[in-house]
Order: sequence, then structure tokens, then C-alpha cells
Amino acid sequence: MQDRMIARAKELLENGTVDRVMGWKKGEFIYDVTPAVFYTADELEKDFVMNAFTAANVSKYLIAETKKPGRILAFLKPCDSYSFRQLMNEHRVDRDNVYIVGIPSWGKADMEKIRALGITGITDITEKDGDLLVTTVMRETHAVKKYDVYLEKCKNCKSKRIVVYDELLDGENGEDVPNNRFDEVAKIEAMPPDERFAFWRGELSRCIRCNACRNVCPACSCEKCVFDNPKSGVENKAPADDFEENLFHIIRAYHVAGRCTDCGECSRVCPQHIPLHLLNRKFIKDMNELYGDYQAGETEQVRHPVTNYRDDDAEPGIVYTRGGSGR
Amino acid sequence: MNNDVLIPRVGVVTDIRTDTPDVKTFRVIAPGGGKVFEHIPGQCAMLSLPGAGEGMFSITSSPTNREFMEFSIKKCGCLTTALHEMEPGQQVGIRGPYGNGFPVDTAFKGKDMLFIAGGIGLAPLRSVINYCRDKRADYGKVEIVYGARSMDDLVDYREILDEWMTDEGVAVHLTIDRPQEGWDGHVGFVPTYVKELGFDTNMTAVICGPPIMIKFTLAGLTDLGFDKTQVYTTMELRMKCGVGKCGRCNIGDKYVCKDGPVFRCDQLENMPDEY
Amino acid sequence: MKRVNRSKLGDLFAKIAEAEALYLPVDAPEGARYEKWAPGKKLSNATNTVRSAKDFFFPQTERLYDVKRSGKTLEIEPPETETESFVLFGVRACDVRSFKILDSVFLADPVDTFYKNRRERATVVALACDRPEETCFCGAFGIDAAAPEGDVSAWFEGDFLYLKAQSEKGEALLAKLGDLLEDADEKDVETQQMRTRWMLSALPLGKVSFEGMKKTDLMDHFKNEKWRSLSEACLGCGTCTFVCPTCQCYDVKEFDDGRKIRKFRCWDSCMYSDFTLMAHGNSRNSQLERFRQRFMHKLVYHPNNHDGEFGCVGCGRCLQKCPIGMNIVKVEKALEATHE
Amino acid sequence: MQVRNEPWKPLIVAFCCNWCSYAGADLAGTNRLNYPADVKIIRVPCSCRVNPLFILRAFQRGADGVIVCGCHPGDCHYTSGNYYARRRMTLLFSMLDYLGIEKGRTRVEWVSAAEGQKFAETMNSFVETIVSLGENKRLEDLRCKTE
Repeated sequence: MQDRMIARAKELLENGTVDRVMGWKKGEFIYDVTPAVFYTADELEKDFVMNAFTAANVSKYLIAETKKPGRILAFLKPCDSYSFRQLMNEHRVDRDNVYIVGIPSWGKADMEKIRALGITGITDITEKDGDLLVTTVMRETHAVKKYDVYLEKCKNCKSKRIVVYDELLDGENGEDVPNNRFDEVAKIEAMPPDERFAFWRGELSRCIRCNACRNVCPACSCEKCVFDNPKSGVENKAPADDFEENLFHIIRAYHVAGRCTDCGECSRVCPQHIPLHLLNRKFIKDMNELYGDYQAGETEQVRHPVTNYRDDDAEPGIVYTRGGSGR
Repeated sequence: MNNDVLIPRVGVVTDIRTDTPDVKTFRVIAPGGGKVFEHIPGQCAMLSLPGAGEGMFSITSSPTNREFMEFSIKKCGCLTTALHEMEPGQQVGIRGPYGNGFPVDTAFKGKDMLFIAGGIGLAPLRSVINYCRDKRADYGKVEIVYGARSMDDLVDYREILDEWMTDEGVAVHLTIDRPQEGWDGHVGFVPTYVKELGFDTNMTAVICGPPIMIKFTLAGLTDLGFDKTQVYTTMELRMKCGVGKCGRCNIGDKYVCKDGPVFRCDQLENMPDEY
Repeated sequence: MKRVNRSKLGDLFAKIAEAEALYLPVDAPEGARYEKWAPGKKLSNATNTVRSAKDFFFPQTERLYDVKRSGKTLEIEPPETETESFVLFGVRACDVRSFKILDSVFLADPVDTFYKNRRERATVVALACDRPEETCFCGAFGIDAAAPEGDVSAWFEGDFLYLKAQSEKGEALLAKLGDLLEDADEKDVETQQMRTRWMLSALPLGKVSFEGMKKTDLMDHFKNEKWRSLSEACLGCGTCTFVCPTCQCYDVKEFDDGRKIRKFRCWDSCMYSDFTLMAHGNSRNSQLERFRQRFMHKLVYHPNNHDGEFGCVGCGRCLQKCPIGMNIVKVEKALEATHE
Repeated sequence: MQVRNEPWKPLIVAFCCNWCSYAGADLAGTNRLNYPADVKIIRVPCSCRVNPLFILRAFQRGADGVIVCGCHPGDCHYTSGNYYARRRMTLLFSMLDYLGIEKGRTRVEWVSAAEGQKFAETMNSFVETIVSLGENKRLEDLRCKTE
């Protein structure tokens, strides 16, 4: 697929449709790919990469890129296209300044999961028929099933459908995928409150407030975050108390509620492996159950459940009676 | 008990003078009287007011003053606004002195001195000017060029009129940016005024003011024939620790809080322009 | 050189923990992390911890002092000085070297007494690596992962843990362990050392060198055009900074608890936009400038101020954790390529 | 703000809409209806002014329970503010519950300007609930609770 993408990018550069290309650049290893802008055919030939590790969602970069003169080519995976569509709904990107080629994605691998298998001293990783062949310095080769090391967001993929595009690389679009992405949320909801509390303390206490989740999130596109604003009263740089860990993550998840497309970038980038998607999915699940199914970024719908209402909405007291047990 | 350098001492603000609509000068002493610590001209101190934060300010009084320290502070942010709202008798946190200060006892000694300041930029120079005035015999003639947006924005105007201008061997040239009623002095920007006045190239110059003024004045002095090694300036950047550890006030490999704030202009040539 | 059978590791930890707090890497959901040892806790097999060992000397947040304002008076109350001594077990060679780099900042005049106090109270047991990762490049900084510095150096080989005191503190610790230990021959770990060194040189970053950085002067590095493309994708998060064992920039902040102001210091990142923000402007406005600052600090400014010692130890954490796959090795290679 | 060495007394923060609930509280006062002094009322222009951050910060600063009171649905002075507040608070309370924080610590009640009686009853019952739950330990900031 990489070769076809490079070929198409070169054509679009040559015929003047675009003047630059947003893609992923090769790194030192197969997995440390970096989102990058390519200007020439040479650069594309040399450094453009599409492989099992090009997971980064490039939509957020398009906020800045579409404000620049000229037109940029963006290759969007299905999940990236939801983020882009949502940013369009929020008027954060200029649709006219980007030419979108939708690309299929069959799931991306998580290097951290490969490491967690206990494989060390990796000299090379190659892809073969959906599997990864990992070679080590001791000349061992481990065949790793890609499915086993999928990123969380791929394991629970919601859709292979590209929701916004100018053309599709494969000519045909994918479809929504049956998934179990709310199962884990339901599992936590079913825990007794004490257990739930202990579970989340265990997870959130690992937070080092590096802000990677926030800065990578396409929905977190505020010019200045409330947590960076000294005048907000809640500005903080490091979690000095358990409360601040809770506060940051509740408010962050809340602020993207209704706009979060569940692209899963927050959990992908968390250096401390905090399952942040479980907070976002809780909001999505609640909104679906209480206010009707809604998928952010799927359509042109601008008003999402948090900025909308119905006269006969459930009263907040429903929280006391619904799901979970406890006080 | 812990007495780390980051823990301030208590100082008492005994007197507050309103210099201009947005500059006040604060007199600070130790709770038991006398100065909180000694310093050399050009050095700074961290002042803090709980709830408002902590910031680095030049000590504007001369070390030859044995009774108190003074700080001239322009209101421009959260901390400075809180400081401006203080009343006499208020205690503040104070720690220092920080920075290298001016080489008053080495490079400056015996030299004819030219001080050029713009706006609040006079604050760091006032210390060294008064030091030179108090130790007249150690220095040659003293020339001062000082400019501000308007007459009302001239800091220490009374002191300039009553003390500096009456001193023998001290010449003061004042200028304001735009003509103003009641002002019969020079009108124009500092860099051009410096060039108009023309100065003996044997002098040692010290510039302080907004970055853009420093840049053009330095160019003007070079045109007059000054070598960059004869020109000094003093810098200011975001600081948290004051002791070269918190890592933010660096310009290249130099920390403004520790290796500065006073730099000779030839040193700046080989430093990135991140200021 | 002493040794102890692996089966007696629990006894060894218990013995150390009798007198002092013992911290060691244990397995955790995020990988490995340092925890206080308690009976039953097992040493992790991971090559390194996710967070570095700098936390013990330079914690992410620490109280500097409390200040109460009543009317016009201030009452400043410094915190109690910590007095608990502790043993850090299983620190890798890279992290041990990072302490030296932190020392060069915090112990320089004027000394940071909070840091110094913790350094003095710690005994570091460094553990040699035998399974390096592809992200390891400690060799580029003259660090020998097979012979780590520290108060005690340690190796796991066969059925034994080998221990060798390297300082007075280390001698004292081994003396306390007394009859748990038996004499051993240094030759027993030599094969492992040779294998580790060979593995490190054969790994993808085995030949990385930073010495070329020193051939070009500060301003040329600063003005390099490559910073633009290198920093292009940077998210401006603090991941690299916070997992880095040598990043030591900090912020001093206040918390108003309703009765008093707590001044505390916390890690800061030069990647953050407010790092150099002042009331009247910012000296590093773009992410390019902030990104450049981080790498210039490590690769140019720090060596300039500290006898050529780079502010990096090659632990590889930033290579593993950067959300967008940018890292110090790519930066070094790009900069050096410009000047070839 | 509680200080540890004193016996625990609940602290309740009530965000009251200016047009209905605050007037309701007033009416409760003029009618000499009793409700505990542990309730601290914060007047807001509309229940939808209550940002989730307000609720969390109230807990941070020592609240043991937070209640939001607004006009009855359909009666909002600004037409629809309380409808938005209803969704917002529902989602927030559900999230707090998800994190294992006791459900009873948060509540929304609609109290009109004429319902002085209901205001007093609501506060009495809420304080009762909080007393039975005890001190807020799960969403506290220890720094605000120690001397």
C-alpha cells in the first residue's frame, strides 16, 4: 500500500492538485514513525512510510496546516477521518485547503505490547501476511500475530468507513464494524463502588501529567487549556494531590464528551498505560443510552448530546437507580 | 531547619513612592531594621507575595546606601499588580542577591561612564549611577541619556532633577517620544538622540531598556565608533529559581540569573537571540 | 566480590529492609516501576523502569515552604528535613550516570539542599544489564552497562547475584548483609559482561556517537535549518522530559489551601508554551524554539558548561515513549548530517 | 474548610439559580423554615452556569456534598438553561459514580420561587444523606484538610 500511496501522492503533487503531503516519515526503527509534511517526490520516495506502526492520527495537524496557503494532501485512515469530520463540524479546519485520500486500515500494532511479550534486543521487525516477524540480536525470530499486539483502538475498531474524502485509495469504502468497545466500561460499571474506586485510583495515580493525552487529542484543540491558564484557579503542572489527577482526567474527558470520536490516541500515547479511553467511552455509552445513539464525526451534525436537550430527558436522579450498585 | 536558597527571608516595605502612573518604587528593610542583604550594583533579588507569585527584580538602590534597598517596579502582570496594591508596612518574601552585577570595581573603574536608559530600563541603572555618584573619585565624568514615552513616564524624575542634574561632573540628557505641553526638553527616541549628542568613544557605555531600544542604541554607538567591548547591557527573562537550576532563563549556554544579567555586548554576538 | 544465591533474594531484601527503606523495580501495569519493598514483592525482569530513578532525588513535586499571611505580616515555615536513609536497588548503568549529571546542576554552588540531603541518604545498588533493548545507546556516552557505577555494582549470573562494593557506603551495606554473602570470583561475571557489550554494539544504535556534535559551534547548531522539520510534528507534551533521567528543569508554584500558601516545586518542561512566558511576552514563542531548547540544552549547552559531558545517558526512554516517534538520536543524526 | 482536629460537621455547597431556587431559599428564610446551617448557598444566574469544574472544586475545598438547584424544567428564566444543566449534571454524576465516588454526594433538585417548603425539605434530606455517608474521602484534596 505504501508504494501506491507514494505514487498517488506524486501524481497529485505533479498535477498541481496539492502542493504538499501530510504523511508519516521513516524513523530509526520500523515503529518510530513521525507525522511529517512532504514537499517533493524525492522526499516521498526517500522517507514516506505506511506500515503496521503508522498509527498516529494526523487530523489534528490539519488545523494548522489548512490555515497555511496552498493545499495539502492528507491520507486519512477511517478513524482519522472521523476526527477530521468532527473538526470540520467545529470549524477548526478549512476543508477547501485539504485534499483527502481515504486509506483503509487493517489495524496497527503497539510496540509496547511487543515489548511486553518479553522480547528484547530487537534488531528488525518485518510484516508478513498480517504477522510480524521480530528478529533479535541473539538471532532469534519471533512470529507475533498482529492481532495479539493491536493497539486498543484497533482491537475495538468501530468502523472501517471513511466518512470524509475526495477519493479513496482502494476505490471502495469500508463499513462499520461490530465491536465490543463498551464491554470493559460495562465491566467497571458492574463493580462494587469500592472496587471501582480502587481500580481508578490505581490507574489515575500513575499519571505524570505529561499532557500527551491532551496534546495528541484532536478534540482538545483549545487555544489555551484551562489547566494551563494561571487565572483559571485549576492550573497545575504536576499532580500534587490525588484530587488533581481525578480533576484533570474528569474534566478533560468531560470537555471532549460529545466531540470525542473514540479515535483512541489518548490511550496510545500514554507513557503510563492509563486506559484513558475508558473515561471517554463511559461518556459515549451514557449519551447513547440516555439520549440516543450518537457517533461524533460521523455526520455533519453540529449539535451533539451535550449541547442539545429534549424536554423529556431523564432526570439526573437516574444515576442513582441505573446500573452499578452501592450508595 | 531547612534554609535552602529557595526559601526567602522576610522583608518589610517601609515606603512606597509613585514614580509614574505605572511605576512605583518600594523601599525594603529587614524586620529588625537595616538591609536584608548586601549587593553590588546590577544585581537582582526575588520578591514574593504569597498568592501572587515570585519574580526577579533589579535592586535599584546603590549598595552605598546602608539603610535600605529599593525596587522600582512597573505594573504589567499578576505579581506586579499585587505589589502595586501593597501598603507600607507590608511584609514580602525576599531572597538574593542574584546575578553578576556590573564590574564597578574592575572594568568600570576610572572610566568615563555613559548610561543610556529607556523607560523602566532606568531601574537597573539607577543603582550603578548612584554608586558612581557616591564614589565620584573612582570614575571619570558621568553622562546619562534617559528617555521615556512621555514626561509622566520618566522614572525617578525628582531625583534626576534635584540630585543628578545638580551634581558636578554628571550630565543628564532627557528625551521623550512625543511633544508634550510643559516639556521644553528634547523630543525623540533614545537611539537617535544618542547619535545626535555624539559621545567620546573612550567612554564605557551601559544600556538598558526595551529590547528594540537596546538593539538600535547599540547600532548607534557602533556607528559613533564604540567597540562592542565598551558597551554593557542588562537582561531580563522568565526566572523561577534565580540560581541557574530551574533551566528557563538561558540564552544559549548562559543563564541570565547566574551568568548575567549584565552582559558585555560582544558576548551577546555569540549568543542566540532568544530574548 | 561477593555473591548470594538467587533463592535467597527475599532474605537479602528483608535484611536490607530491616535497617533502611528499600526501593526496587517491580512489575506494574505500565511496565516496571520503583516501589518500596515489602515481603512478597519481586524484582522486575524489565530492562528498565518507565519512570527514571531521578524521582528519588528530584521528586515530581516537593514542598519548599509554607507561608501564612495575616494582615501585613508573613510567616515563613520551611518543611521538616527528611531523615530516612534508603537503598535503591537495581538501578541501571544509564540511570546511575544520570545522578552525576543531576549532581552537576543541583550540587553546583549554591547547593540545592533538598536534593543534596536525599543524595546523601541514598545507597545505590546498580544492576548490570544483560538484556539491552534496541533503544539503548548508553555506550555513546562512555557508559558500560555491563559494569555500572554506583555504591554497589551487581550482576545476575546463573544461580547467583554477584555484588561488589564501589564506595564506602557500598562497603557498609555489604558489611551489614554479613553471612548472607559468600566470597566470589570476579571472573564469574566476565562472560556475561562480554556478551552484553557485544549485544549493545550489535544493536541498531550500537554505533551511535554524539562526539560529532562538538565539532560545530553553538551558533551553527542553533541556526541549523533542520530544526524546522525535526520539530514540525512535536505535540509540545512533556513525555520526553518527564521520563528523562537527566531533565531537571523545574517550576516553583503556589497552592492556596484556604489558610496558607504552599510553595512547592514541580517538574517543568521546556516543551511547554508557558515555560518562558512572562507578563510582557515569551522568549520562545514557537514549538520550534522550545524543541530546539531541549536538545540544545542536552547536546550543546550542558557539555559547554560541564567539561564536555552531554546531558543524555542513552537510556532510550524518549525513543520508546514519544507519541510521535521523535527522539534525540534522530536529532543528533540530522544535525550531524548537516555538517558533514 | 474542615480542620482535622475538630469533630466532623458536614459542609454542603448549594448552587442556586437566581430566579427560582435562590428566591425559594429566601422564602424558606422569611417563612422561618429550618434547614441546617451547614448548607452554603452560592447564587448563580442559572443552573446551567454551573460548570462541572465548580462541583469538583467545591469538593476540593472541603465540601462533603454538592447540590444544584434550578427552575423546574420548562420554567427557565432563559428558556432552556436548566435543560442543558440537566444533561450536564446527569453525565457528570454518572462519571463520578463510575469513578467510585458515592452517588449520594451530588444531587439536582428543581425548586421554584414559591417552594420555600420544598427548599427546606430538600436541604434537610440532603444533609441527612451526607451525614449518613460521612466525610468526603474520595474526592478530597488532602492539602485543604490538614493544618
